[in-house]
Amino acid sequence: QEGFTLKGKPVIAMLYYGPKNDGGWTQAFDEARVKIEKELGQKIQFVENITEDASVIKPAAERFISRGANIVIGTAFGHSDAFKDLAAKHPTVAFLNASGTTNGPNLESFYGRTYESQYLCGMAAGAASKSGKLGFVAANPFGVVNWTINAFALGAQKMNPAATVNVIYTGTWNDPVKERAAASALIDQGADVIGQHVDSPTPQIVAQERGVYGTGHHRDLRQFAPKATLCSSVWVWDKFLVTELKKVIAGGWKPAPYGAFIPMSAGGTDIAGFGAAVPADKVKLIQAERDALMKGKQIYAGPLADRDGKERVAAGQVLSDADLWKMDWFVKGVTTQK
Amino acid sequence: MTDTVLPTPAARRFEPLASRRYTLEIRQQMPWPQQALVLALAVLVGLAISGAILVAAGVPADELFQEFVVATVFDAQSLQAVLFQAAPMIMVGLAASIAFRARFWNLGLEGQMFWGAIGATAVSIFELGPPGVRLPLMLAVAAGCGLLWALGPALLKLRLGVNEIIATLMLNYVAGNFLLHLLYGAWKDPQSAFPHSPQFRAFERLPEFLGPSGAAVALALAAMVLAWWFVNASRAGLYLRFVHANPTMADAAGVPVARMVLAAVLVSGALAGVAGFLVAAGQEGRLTQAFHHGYGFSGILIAFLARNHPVAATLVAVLIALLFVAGRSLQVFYQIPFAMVQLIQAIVVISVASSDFFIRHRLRRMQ
Amino acid sequence: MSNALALTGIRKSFDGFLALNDAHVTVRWGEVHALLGENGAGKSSLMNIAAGLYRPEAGELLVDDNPVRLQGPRDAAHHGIGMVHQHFKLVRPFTVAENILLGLAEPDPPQGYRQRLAEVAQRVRAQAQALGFAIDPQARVDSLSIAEQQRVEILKVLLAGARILILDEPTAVLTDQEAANLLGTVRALSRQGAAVVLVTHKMADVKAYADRVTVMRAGRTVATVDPAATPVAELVRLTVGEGVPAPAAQAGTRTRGAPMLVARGLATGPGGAHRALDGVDLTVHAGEIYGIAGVGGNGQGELAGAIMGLVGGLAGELRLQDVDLTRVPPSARHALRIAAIPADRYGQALAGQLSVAENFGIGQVPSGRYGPFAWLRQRRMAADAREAVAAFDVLGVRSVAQKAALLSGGNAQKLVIAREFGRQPRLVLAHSPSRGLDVRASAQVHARLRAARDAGAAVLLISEDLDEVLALADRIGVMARGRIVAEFDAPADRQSVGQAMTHHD
Amino acid sequence: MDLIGHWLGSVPDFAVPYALAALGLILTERAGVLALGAEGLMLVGALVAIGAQLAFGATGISLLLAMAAASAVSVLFAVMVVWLRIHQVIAGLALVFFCQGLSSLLGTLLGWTNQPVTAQGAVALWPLSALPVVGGLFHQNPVAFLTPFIFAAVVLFLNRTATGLKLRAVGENPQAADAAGISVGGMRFLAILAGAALVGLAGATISLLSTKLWIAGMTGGRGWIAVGLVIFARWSPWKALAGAVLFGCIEALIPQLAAAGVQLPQYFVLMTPYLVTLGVMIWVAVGRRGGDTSQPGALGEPYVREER
Ligand SMILES: Nc1ncnc2c1ncn2[C@@H]1O[C@H](COP(=O)(O)OP(=O)(O)OP(=O)(O)O)[C@@H](O)[C@H]1O
Ligand SMILES: Nc1ncnc2c1ncn2[C@@H]1O[C@H](COP(=O)(O)OP(=O)(O)OP(=O)(O)O)[C@@H](O)[C@H]1O
Ligand SMILES: [Mg+2]
Ligand SMILES: [Mg+2]
Repeated sequence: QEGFTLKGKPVIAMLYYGPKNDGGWTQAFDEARVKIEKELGQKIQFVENITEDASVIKPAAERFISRGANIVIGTAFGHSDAFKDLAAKHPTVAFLNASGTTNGPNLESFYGRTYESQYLCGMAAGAASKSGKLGFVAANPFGVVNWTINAFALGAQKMNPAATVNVIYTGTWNDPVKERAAASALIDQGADVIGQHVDSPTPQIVAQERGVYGTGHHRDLRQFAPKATLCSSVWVWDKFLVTELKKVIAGGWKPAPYGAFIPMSAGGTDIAGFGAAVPADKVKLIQAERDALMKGKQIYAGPLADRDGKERVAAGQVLSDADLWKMDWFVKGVTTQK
Repeated sequence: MTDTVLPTPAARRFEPLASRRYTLEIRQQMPWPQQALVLALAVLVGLAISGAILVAAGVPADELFQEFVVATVFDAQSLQAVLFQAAPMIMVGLAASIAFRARFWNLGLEGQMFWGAIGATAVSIFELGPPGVRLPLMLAVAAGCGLLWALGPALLKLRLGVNEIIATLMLNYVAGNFLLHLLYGAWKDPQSAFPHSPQFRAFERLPEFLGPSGAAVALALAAMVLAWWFVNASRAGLYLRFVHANPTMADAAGVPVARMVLAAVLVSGALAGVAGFLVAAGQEGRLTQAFHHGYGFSGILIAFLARNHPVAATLVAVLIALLFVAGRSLQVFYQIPFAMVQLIQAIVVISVASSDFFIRHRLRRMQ
Repeated sequence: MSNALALTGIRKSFDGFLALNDAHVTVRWGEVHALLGENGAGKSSLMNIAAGLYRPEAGELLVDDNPVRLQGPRDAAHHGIGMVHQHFKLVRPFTVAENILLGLAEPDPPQGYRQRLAEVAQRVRAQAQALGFAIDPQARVDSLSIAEQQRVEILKVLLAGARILILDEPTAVLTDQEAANLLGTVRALSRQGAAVVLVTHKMADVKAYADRVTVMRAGRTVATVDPAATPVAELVRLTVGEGVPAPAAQAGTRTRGAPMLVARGLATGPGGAHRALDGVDLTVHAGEIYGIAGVGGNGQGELAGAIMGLVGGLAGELRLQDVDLTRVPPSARHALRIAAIPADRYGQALAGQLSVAENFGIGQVPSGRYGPFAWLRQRRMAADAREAVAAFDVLGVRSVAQKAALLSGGNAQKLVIAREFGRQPRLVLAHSPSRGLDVRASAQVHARLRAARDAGAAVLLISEDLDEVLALADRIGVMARGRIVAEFDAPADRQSVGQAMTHHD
Repeated sequence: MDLIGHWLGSVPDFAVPYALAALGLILTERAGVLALGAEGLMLVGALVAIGAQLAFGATGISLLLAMAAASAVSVLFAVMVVWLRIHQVIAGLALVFFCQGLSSLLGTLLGWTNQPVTAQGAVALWPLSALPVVGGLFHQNPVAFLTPFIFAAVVLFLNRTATGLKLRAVGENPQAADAAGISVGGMRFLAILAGAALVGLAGATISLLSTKLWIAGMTGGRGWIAVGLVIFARWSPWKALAGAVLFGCIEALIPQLAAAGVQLPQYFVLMTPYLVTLGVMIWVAVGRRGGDTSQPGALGEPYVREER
């Protein structure tokens, strides 16, 4: 049989990047784990705080493997190199890694197309905004963050073509103090909806305090700001992982050569919850757009130019995955730092 | 002299006051085997407290020993992991020891590590030198970058008396942000567009040598020997002992105090730079943000526990790495929260630090 | 009259070293009781026990014939015991009033802080006046001279209500006049009924002021005698045992060599009202001891520092033959064969935490005697140190690997001399070389200085102890306000030198 | 103008925790104890404030409990440095490790992590809050308004009370203090506990009044900056306050400039607070503008009576 087949019964282990209750990225995985356990009818071991550091990743994975784990799931791009080494060293073990960059016969990276869900968030934000000025609190400037910003802007501009997005990078993934300052400053400058791609719910909390709106990331953030949060871009890892794990268990698993880049239709991401601030007719529009995305509508479809007017996607073309990962340009209406 | 200057003796009731029964006495010296014994006992006490906490947290008591000792020390795989972890720890431990010997609180080890890693990566990115000498060149540049990053605070302290604790601490944040600037900017991996540098080529990584971390450990041991020579065998070592014990006297006795402080700090910075090189070229194979261990503070602890002695620092570094790895393995199998592991490590450190009390003092019963 | 303070059968050890062993002293109300003894005899330790600072391992403490146990200085104060320590216990950045307030009990109806401080200041002034001196209660302690600080200590003790006063070597740092004032005051206090313990090395003080004297040796009290009825020679015999050191030979006029050390208009820092050195002119010739007398704090420390290369920014001229010393770093001093015995033994001459061998060897390390830079020949250093320890009679060295801090004062001084005199010095700088040393140790140090002179070195002796200068120097310069204000040839008249020290310009 | 107003208004959020933490450290260090544990104690304060708020919902009580908790944890440090006389730098680092572990463990076990709370919000000090430009300064959380008074109280305590005098004496010259009958250990113990309470309050203002939620390690190195501020301020409370405000101004300016669309290289901007601190230190050193408040004479030195 071609492809990868497990030798014995499946024993699954997950390496969490952060603590399981971090309220964001890792918690989304922990919630998915519970669902997967139910679906597959078996327990999944996990370990927290496996930072992006080879001297931490390898011993943890080795430990699991030495005690029988044959499916190991990582949860950080910084796990990629270590997983590549581990996969070569343990050809009988299946490796999966979220937001990873490495792949192989027994290693598959996967990530969700967060721009789809953030696009819908942008639509909600554009619909709720009175000033047309949106703010966005982001962590660090690179492809996966930049594409959420652009999609957010494109979504907003779908509802309000004049909408602009003002972005502040905090330089860290999880610093509530900096995120608060950033969100406040954006609101001070007139933003009335705050989007975010950082780990803590702080921007939503600030939005609620200041009487404006926001859209969340990672998980449904209405819990933190029921009045302010319009909707959230959320991970639905269980949908993808259950399918993929079943394939692995069934045998003959063939990891995607360039990794699984999951569209909304296959899991990955989605949006959750609509706050009251989005009028019903706008909600309908957004739902329609979501259905279109499910059917394969492309967001980064040409013609698309960046904010300096340079053409980035020609008419009739779709931005390639490789270009997506490298995205370092912004669409019209987006302001960022250098 | 005119009036009475003495107070009139008041009617005082003299009664024996209850007395504290113990007094602290300073020990001048304790022979080192005895010191080692006290330290070992302290480690045991710390582990016992930790064990109790773990048992309370649900780890079966009978498996604790198995997990902590057998599975860590007597398992080749784990031992590898310990050494893998230990090499940079040894480096920072040595770096801290040497700076502290000159009474220079180098809290900037992390910044110097960042710069070491950055320097090594620059050599790889700009493809300096032929492949054959690439790796040694990376090592040298890493040492040089760490050294230069330490030069600033050293000069500020010597020339202007700027407190080195703040200077080095603040420069850590500067170096950290500069690292991010590179990783999210010019040095972003063009292949994956993720914030780490392009992967080093095979000849730019530490080769396998008696296992994956052999080369790093060999380097660390070489650094230990060098440090030992510097602080114990060379004239510089004697000078440093005088600088540490009494800088004024050292100056009067003809010891080049300022030069010795400068030399010690620069060596410290260079060693930290090499630690950064070990992380980049030994562990990660590229420049990443993987400096999550709080290496700086580990370095300080190691130096303290080792009394700034290079050989002892090496042993302590290995011990701490062992504690790290053992803690990880508990986490893996009993789903112990990571915070618990952190707490346990703190408890062991506190208990070892407290043992110092018994090395330096004696409690004596008084009459 | 009842006994004020009695210590009986006191034992005390430090880390296995028995400092006091069965010590007995009884002090009566109304007397000045002197405590004599060699360095390390245990005088300070015994008195620290009386002051509640140290705790005895055995023995009893009686106040007014009642046994007491002291938990700390507060208890001691409660029983009317106050001690002026050998090393002052003052908070230097605080004012006089603040320092005194620290030791006072809270007033019974509580008072405002400012009010208390004002009251203390008032009492300080009154008490000082009663004792015959003036002190500014608002002055910061670190701006006061040593003598003034001493007075603050005494005021502190008195204002805290002490009736049993313990003074540990109070005159070691005072000039004759200051010492006489202080001791006069103390005796007057005793005449008013106080009990005074006076710890001292000076036989003359004992003879002049003490009513009784207890002698200590090696942790034991060996005798209590009436000083008036006991000749000095007998007191000396009691303190140091048999083998009394020969009395110092009086210095005479002798032929001196060429000028060795020359200072012309030597001054510190930029001009101004208070320059530590303000135009020092002096010449020290080979083969002579030039003694500098003067009240402490008149620039002696800076002069020594200038010669050792520790003071920067000097104006004027300072030469050793034809070498300009103002430009010579301390590290070159050894090559010029300048030997220095600084006043602050553990601050500038020794590293207490390092071994005897290292403290000895450091002198010759830069010259390469102990191997090249890359390799220190520690065994050779230890061997040399052992030899020097024997040659210079440094006692109490169990091994040259032991910490220098464990040496007694006199022996630490001998170690410094052993290192500094190792290479036939051309110039010897000795600053208060026998401060705090007992008779035997000072005699040995003085003999070394004379020997150096006789071997042709120029010796600059700076001392606040006029007796020492008079006994050793071939010529005497009196230093005041940063310059040499008078010069005398030996033998000089004590009276006129003393005059020059206090009355100048 | 608008930018300046918003900027000034957001300064206290940054400056107050630094100021309070630095003040707590000064209180401890004036007694001669080198306190490096601020980062850990702030975490404890931050956690307990949130926990107490979840339990009782009264901001004042939560702040007090946070202070008490930080004091309670600092007993460990006090025992280490006062009784066991462990090297104070090491004891401080150990305390930070311990608090990091403890706070994130309790946060997890008690379920306080990522739990939003409602607490006393910002209060406007009318009519000052209505002033143009500087109005924002008077629309702050209550602790921000209290901070100058806390500073004044501590300064008064140190300089105008007998206990303050004793505390400083212990820090300057423990031998002298002991001979004067002051319990050196006792005084240091109290100074550690009192200082820790202020540091805990600093942590609590971050979690309870600013972010309104707890996550592990949320103080993000701010305790270390407070440690730096103390040295920077040469142990003078008012200078520490000035330093905290300076730091707060820079940190607050960064997002305001970004939001205003000023194009700056962002990671270099993030370096500025640290570079400015260093710059001011150098400036002070070059001009010897240190003034006379300076390092306590016995800072970092353990005291034992019979040692010499
Ligand atoms: N703490 C100690 N432990 C062991 N031995 C000691 C200790 N202190 C002193 N000694 C020994 O006791 C002997 C006598 O020392 P002594 O200390 O006389 O000092 P001292 O004259 O009081 O010093 P100083 O004049 O500087 O006060 C020395 O040989 C020394 O080695
Ligand atoms: N705190 C201490 N720790 C260790 N050893 C001590 C201590 N205090 C005194 N000693 C030792 O005890 C012995 C007696 O010392 P003490 O200071 O009482 O002598 P002393 O008679 O006052 O001498 P001096 O004339 O030099 O002042 C010395 O050997 C000294 O080294
Ligand atoms: Mg003595
Ligand atoms: Mg004495």
